[in-house]
Amino acid sequence: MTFGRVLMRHVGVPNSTSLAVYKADGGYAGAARALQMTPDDLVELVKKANLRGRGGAGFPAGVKWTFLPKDRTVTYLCVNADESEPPTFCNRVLIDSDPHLLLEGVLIAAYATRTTVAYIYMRGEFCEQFHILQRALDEAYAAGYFGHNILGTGHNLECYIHRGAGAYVCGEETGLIESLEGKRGWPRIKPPFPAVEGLFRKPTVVNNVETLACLPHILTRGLDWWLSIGTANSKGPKMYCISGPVNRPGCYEAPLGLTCRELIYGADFGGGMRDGKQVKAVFPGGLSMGALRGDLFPKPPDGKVDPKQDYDELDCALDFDDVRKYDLLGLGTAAAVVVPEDADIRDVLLNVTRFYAQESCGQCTQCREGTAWMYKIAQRIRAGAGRRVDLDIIEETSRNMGMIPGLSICGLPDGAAWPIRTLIQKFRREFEQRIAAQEPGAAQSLIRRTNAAAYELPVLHGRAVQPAGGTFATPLDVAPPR
Amino acid sequence: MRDDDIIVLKEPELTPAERLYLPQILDGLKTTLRHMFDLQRRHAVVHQYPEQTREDTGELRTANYHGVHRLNKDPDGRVACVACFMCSTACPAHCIHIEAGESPWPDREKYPVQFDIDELRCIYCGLCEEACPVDAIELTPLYELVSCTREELILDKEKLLQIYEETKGIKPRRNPPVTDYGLTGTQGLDVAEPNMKRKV
Amino acid sequence: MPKIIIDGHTIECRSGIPVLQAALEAGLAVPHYCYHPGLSVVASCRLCLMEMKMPNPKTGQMDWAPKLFPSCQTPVRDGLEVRFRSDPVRENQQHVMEYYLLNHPLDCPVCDKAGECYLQDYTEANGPATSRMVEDKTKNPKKDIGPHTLLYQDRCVLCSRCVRFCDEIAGTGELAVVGRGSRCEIDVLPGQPLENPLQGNVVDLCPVGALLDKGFLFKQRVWLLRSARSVSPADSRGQTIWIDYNEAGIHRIRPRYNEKINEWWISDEARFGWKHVHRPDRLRQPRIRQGVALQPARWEELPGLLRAPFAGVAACASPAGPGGGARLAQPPSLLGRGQGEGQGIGPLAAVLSPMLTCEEAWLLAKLARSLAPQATLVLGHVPVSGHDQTYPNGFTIKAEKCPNRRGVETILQHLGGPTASFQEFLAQAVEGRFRAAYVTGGYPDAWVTDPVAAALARIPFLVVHDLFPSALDGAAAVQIPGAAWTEREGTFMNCDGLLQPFERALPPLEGVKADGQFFYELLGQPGLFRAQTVRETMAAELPQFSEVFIPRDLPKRAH
Amino acid sequence: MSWRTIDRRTAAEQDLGPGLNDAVKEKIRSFFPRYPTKRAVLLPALHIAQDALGYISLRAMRELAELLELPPSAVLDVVTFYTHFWTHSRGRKTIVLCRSLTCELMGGGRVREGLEQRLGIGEHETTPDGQWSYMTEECLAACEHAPCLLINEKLHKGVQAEDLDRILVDPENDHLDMPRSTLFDAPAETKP
Repeated sequence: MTFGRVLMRHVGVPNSTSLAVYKADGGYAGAARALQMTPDDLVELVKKANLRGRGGAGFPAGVKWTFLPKDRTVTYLCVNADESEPPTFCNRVLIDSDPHLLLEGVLIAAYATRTTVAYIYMRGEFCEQFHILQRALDEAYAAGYFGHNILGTGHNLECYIHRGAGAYVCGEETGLIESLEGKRGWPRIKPPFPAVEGLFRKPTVVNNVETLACLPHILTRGLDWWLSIGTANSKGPKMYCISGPVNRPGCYEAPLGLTCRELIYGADFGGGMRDGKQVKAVFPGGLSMGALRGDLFPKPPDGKVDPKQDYDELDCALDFDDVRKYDLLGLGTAAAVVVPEDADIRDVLLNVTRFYAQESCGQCTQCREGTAWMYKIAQRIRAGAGRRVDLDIIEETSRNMGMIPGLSICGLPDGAAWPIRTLIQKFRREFEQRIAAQEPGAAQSLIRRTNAAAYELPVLHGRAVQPAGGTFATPLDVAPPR
Repeated sequence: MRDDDIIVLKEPELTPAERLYLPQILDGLKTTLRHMFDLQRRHAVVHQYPEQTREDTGELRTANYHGVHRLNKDPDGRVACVACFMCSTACPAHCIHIEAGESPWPDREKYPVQFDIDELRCIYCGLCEEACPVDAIELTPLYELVSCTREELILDKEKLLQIYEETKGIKPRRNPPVTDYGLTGTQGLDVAEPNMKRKV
Repeated sequence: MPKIIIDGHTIECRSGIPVLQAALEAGLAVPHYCYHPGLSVVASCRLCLMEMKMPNPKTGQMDWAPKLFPSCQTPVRDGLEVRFRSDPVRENQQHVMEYYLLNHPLDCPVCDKAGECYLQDYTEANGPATSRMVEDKTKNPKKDIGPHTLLYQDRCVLCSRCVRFCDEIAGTGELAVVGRGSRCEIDVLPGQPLENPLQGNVVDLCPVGALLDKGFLFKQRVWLLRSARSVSPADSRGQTIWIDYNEAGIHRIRPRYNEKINEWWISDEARFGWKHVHRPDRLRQPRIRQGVALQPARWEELPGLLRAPFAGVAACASPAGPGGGARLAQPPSLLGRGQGEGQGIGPLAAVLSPMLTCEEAWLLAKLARSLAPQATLVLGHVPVSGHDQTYPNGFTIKAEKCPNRRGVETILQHLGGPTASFQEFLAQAVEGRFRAAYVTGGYPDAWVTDPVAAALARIPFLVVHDLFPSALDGAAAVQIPGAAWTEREGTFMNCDGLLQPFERALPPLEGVKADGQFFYELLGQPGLFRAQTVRETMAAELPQFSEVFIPRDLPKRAH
Repeated sequence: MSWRTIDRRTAAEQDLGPGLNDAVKEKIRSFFPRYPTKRAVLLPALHIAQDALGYISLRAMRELAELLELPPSAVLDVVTFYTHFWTHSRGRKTIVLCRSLTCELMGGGRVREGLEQRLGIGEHETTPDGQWSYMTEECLAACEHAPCLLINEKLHKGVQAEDLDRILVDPENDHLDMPRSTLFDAPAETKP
């Protein structure tokens, strides 16, 4: 493969965080070029490049910029460096090795959107990265790339780093804005959208780190270079992360459209599974986007293979469109975590549900109560007191939350529902096997004594749910508490 | 006097057939005649009370007889009533008077400071029993309700609890106290710590 | 006026309101928690979701959008078509209700909110009958968050109304949401309790029984209460209230929506300003002085007892000559103390308390003037404490702590003749210019200061009409028990001249006659005192009284 | 009330904890020009306060509220929302353990058990000698090195349960001051 790394070209280069090294390699040339264009031309260029946001939703950055009102006086640029999606670490790698690339992107985006104040919202867990970026910023200020009258163009830009303090939901753009304003990171209701009324009630652009890091390359290498990379609708290079029990976990840059199998087994990428294990499942876009079946799908007991269900899904191309064919929510952060064959699927479910129960912000009812309920159920299933009806309940609950059906303010519950739902759907057979194999009496201690009747009531009023079946044929003999 | 204090009642209109009163009379006569000619059952209608009680004849169904009330106790021996006023709301004869207060116990909030039932006003319909969410008020099979004064038959909380002690052998408490926590019994003590220390 | 279509019915609504408000005002029972018309919209309960017609991006036709929209966040616009009666909407309501009840304790029997609880009502209407959660519920501690308020955290549904109220209306922000996700709680910073002068409203705002009033705690079940439309006498703004009472007396006071004055809120003064009604030391019987002591008298003999001395005093003052002092019920010595008669000031005075209703003040003034055309009419003591307090959204608590100063003033102005302020009256009384006076009180707090008592003691024939015993008892020739405002009906004119009627909640205390009825009898009018009738006669002379302001009645749950 | 209720109306003097000194307040004030509102300084201010005191005490919350012209509850609100802030005192060294899916798959659970066993404390607790506290985070964004943990601000990569003995006694732990920029560095004299 002859693809040259651009976003990650400084990974492993000694002293790459310094301005000198960055400039020696043609750094800030893109910014210089951008500052000679008019902001409107710049926006037009980015629109043509079809630079889709790398944060997860894949919304074109250029289009986002055009939503800003024409008669605005103050605009804010927020850089979303709150990379909280589990197994994602490409922003960390980028800041670790090439902070000036991000800063140059900030400069270009700020110029294009006529912004004079930019805030880099960085998650609280990034400790070293914060210091690296702060040093780089100090250097860039000293070199005149930030501050007053940048490079003599008359454009001003102040850039501040704002540290978060451990909240996944602050990666949502309005949650980030609220957090920046010094409030709890509860996402705002939309409309108004941030482009109209965002930070401090002024027009605001929120862009991801990786999105901004692409900007200098579009400017220096040109539109044609950019459009030559990737698939039809997904242009440009992308940083893929792979973690879990593979031989070479890490962050790799590739054109959009890399398949999941390549990412795991490719010699340039994951390098295959450790100890020759097989893949049970992959979460290819961060947890939130859902799970893919691995090589090892649960075999039906009678040995008959159902072509609709029993196939592995590793050929899913990781771009903005193909993932949907595999029932994933989207590309997400393109950070894959591999679940090996010897992992218990109930552990995976428990971990995923716990994450969302922990990180739900508590604003919308469905998400606040639903995620906590799913976690409670997952705990019970893990403890060996699961029922088959629990799988139905979890699946139904996961359908009743999220922004897509209009039931929540932000997209976090969608992200919570998808992995849980795909896990239950794609690995239902394994769950059922686990449930069938568990101790029959285990449930007694874990089921609320006062609500024994609910154990036998799988039907929500007005809605048919699959018959309970369950693990236990007879009702529990529940003794009253003494 | 407010206008909505006045309740206008209207006498029901009788149809011409009802005005005859004959069907009703015949209906009543039917019962009389049936008893007159049903020789086999005649002895069962009359008891020689008080020489012969219904306990003696074995006809008293203790499980659902509507006799004097009692107030049940929870497993800790405290009054099970949570002073929710459901019984007095349901009571068609308005014979239950409750005054609620803060309970002196750490695991419960509300309890009846005063609980009076006017047994003379009561019509023994059992709606109070139906209404009670914690099964604290129950009707016992006691039916010999006598006293020298009317005041004595306004039973207070102590008296009603005493009746429970007397009758729990004849009629056990119907449902164990397993409603949601906080209402009865010793549940609810394992309250979580306040949020300040519990951030996990 | 935009027209929107809800479930196929065209509804005309006020512009600028959300669809939810329009639906509620049209009488639709749309469930909701977080929405309140007086607070900002957060759209977080997700219970009021609806379906909406949107242009289909593919065909361009108007079509039902595939997702739901929060109706509290969608403003009405002409031609908008929405529906609440559809399967997705109902399903969502069912699911949300199930979520709400997952961790909500089923302790309705001991919950004071039961009976007016949104959660109960919505569950009954929309919710599933059983919970499918078989794990233990999350239990949260109860918190004592202020002098008047308790927080039952595990009943909380996190609608954040109380938090928004403290931020936006009271502006003090004592309450906050703490924690995250399902571990969210409402709390105050320890040591900074909820004690702003509007805090009682959070209890009304709470749609469930999470925030409770300590004064009402465990006292009554709400379905045993009746409500009377009333006006608070706590300050001169005339906040409209509901008095919740039953045969045992008043139990609480709630705000009554009033678009012109207090909107959805009332001050704590108004909320807790009823305790004096049930004070045990209320006067319960008219008494007249016989010898040194006041002796019980019958109501029936009072009109005769009073009219005669007043008429006598009036006659004394007239140039025509000596009055019928001999006909007085009182020992002449008692009367004889009064000496001087001022120029232009009648020796008879009627002190009209600003606690009286307009009708009562009118009757009393008429009575005084009918007995003595030169009778001095005095506006009674106007209690003032502190300064007016205005809150961020414009809610004002007035410093003037009486309901009807302006009403009495209007009547006095209209009637003309000798009038005086209370201070002037006191000064003249000290000079001994009055030989008889009818003094009305009715204040919730003690109002007779030493100077007042000393001045009034100079009046030979003093009639005191008040709620409580006071320092005037020693000087009074006749003491008449008054009825509290809850036991009367009438109108108050607030500080801005708005005339608001209120109804009677309780019968007067045993042995007490309502003030208006007593004045009626004093005037020799037959029949029962009805405020409306009196007001109509007043309106013939005073056009200000021809119209009263009655706030809009909103459907249940439309606030 | 004899049933169990937590009294929030008062806070005992000894529960208020330490307050902020003038240097810390001055540091916080230096952030005011960065943002158009004072409220926006809250998050940096909390970082500074936590650097100075080790945790956010009730007194610090009150003082921050006064400094930023906020209602005191607003500070409590923010402090409790973010997992980074401690509302009770903690040990000199804080271990932040990652429990994301990758770390758990790679043996994070055993690390956690080992840690709890060695230190004898649960999450958000402190060892009796005041040296160690530990908490878990959902993801430390170092998944390629899973399982990983932070000691103060130093990241330890690829930690297995067996490595804990070595890591915990590492003398370097005691002077784990990162080369801080001037941003969140609390003034030196206030360091505990």
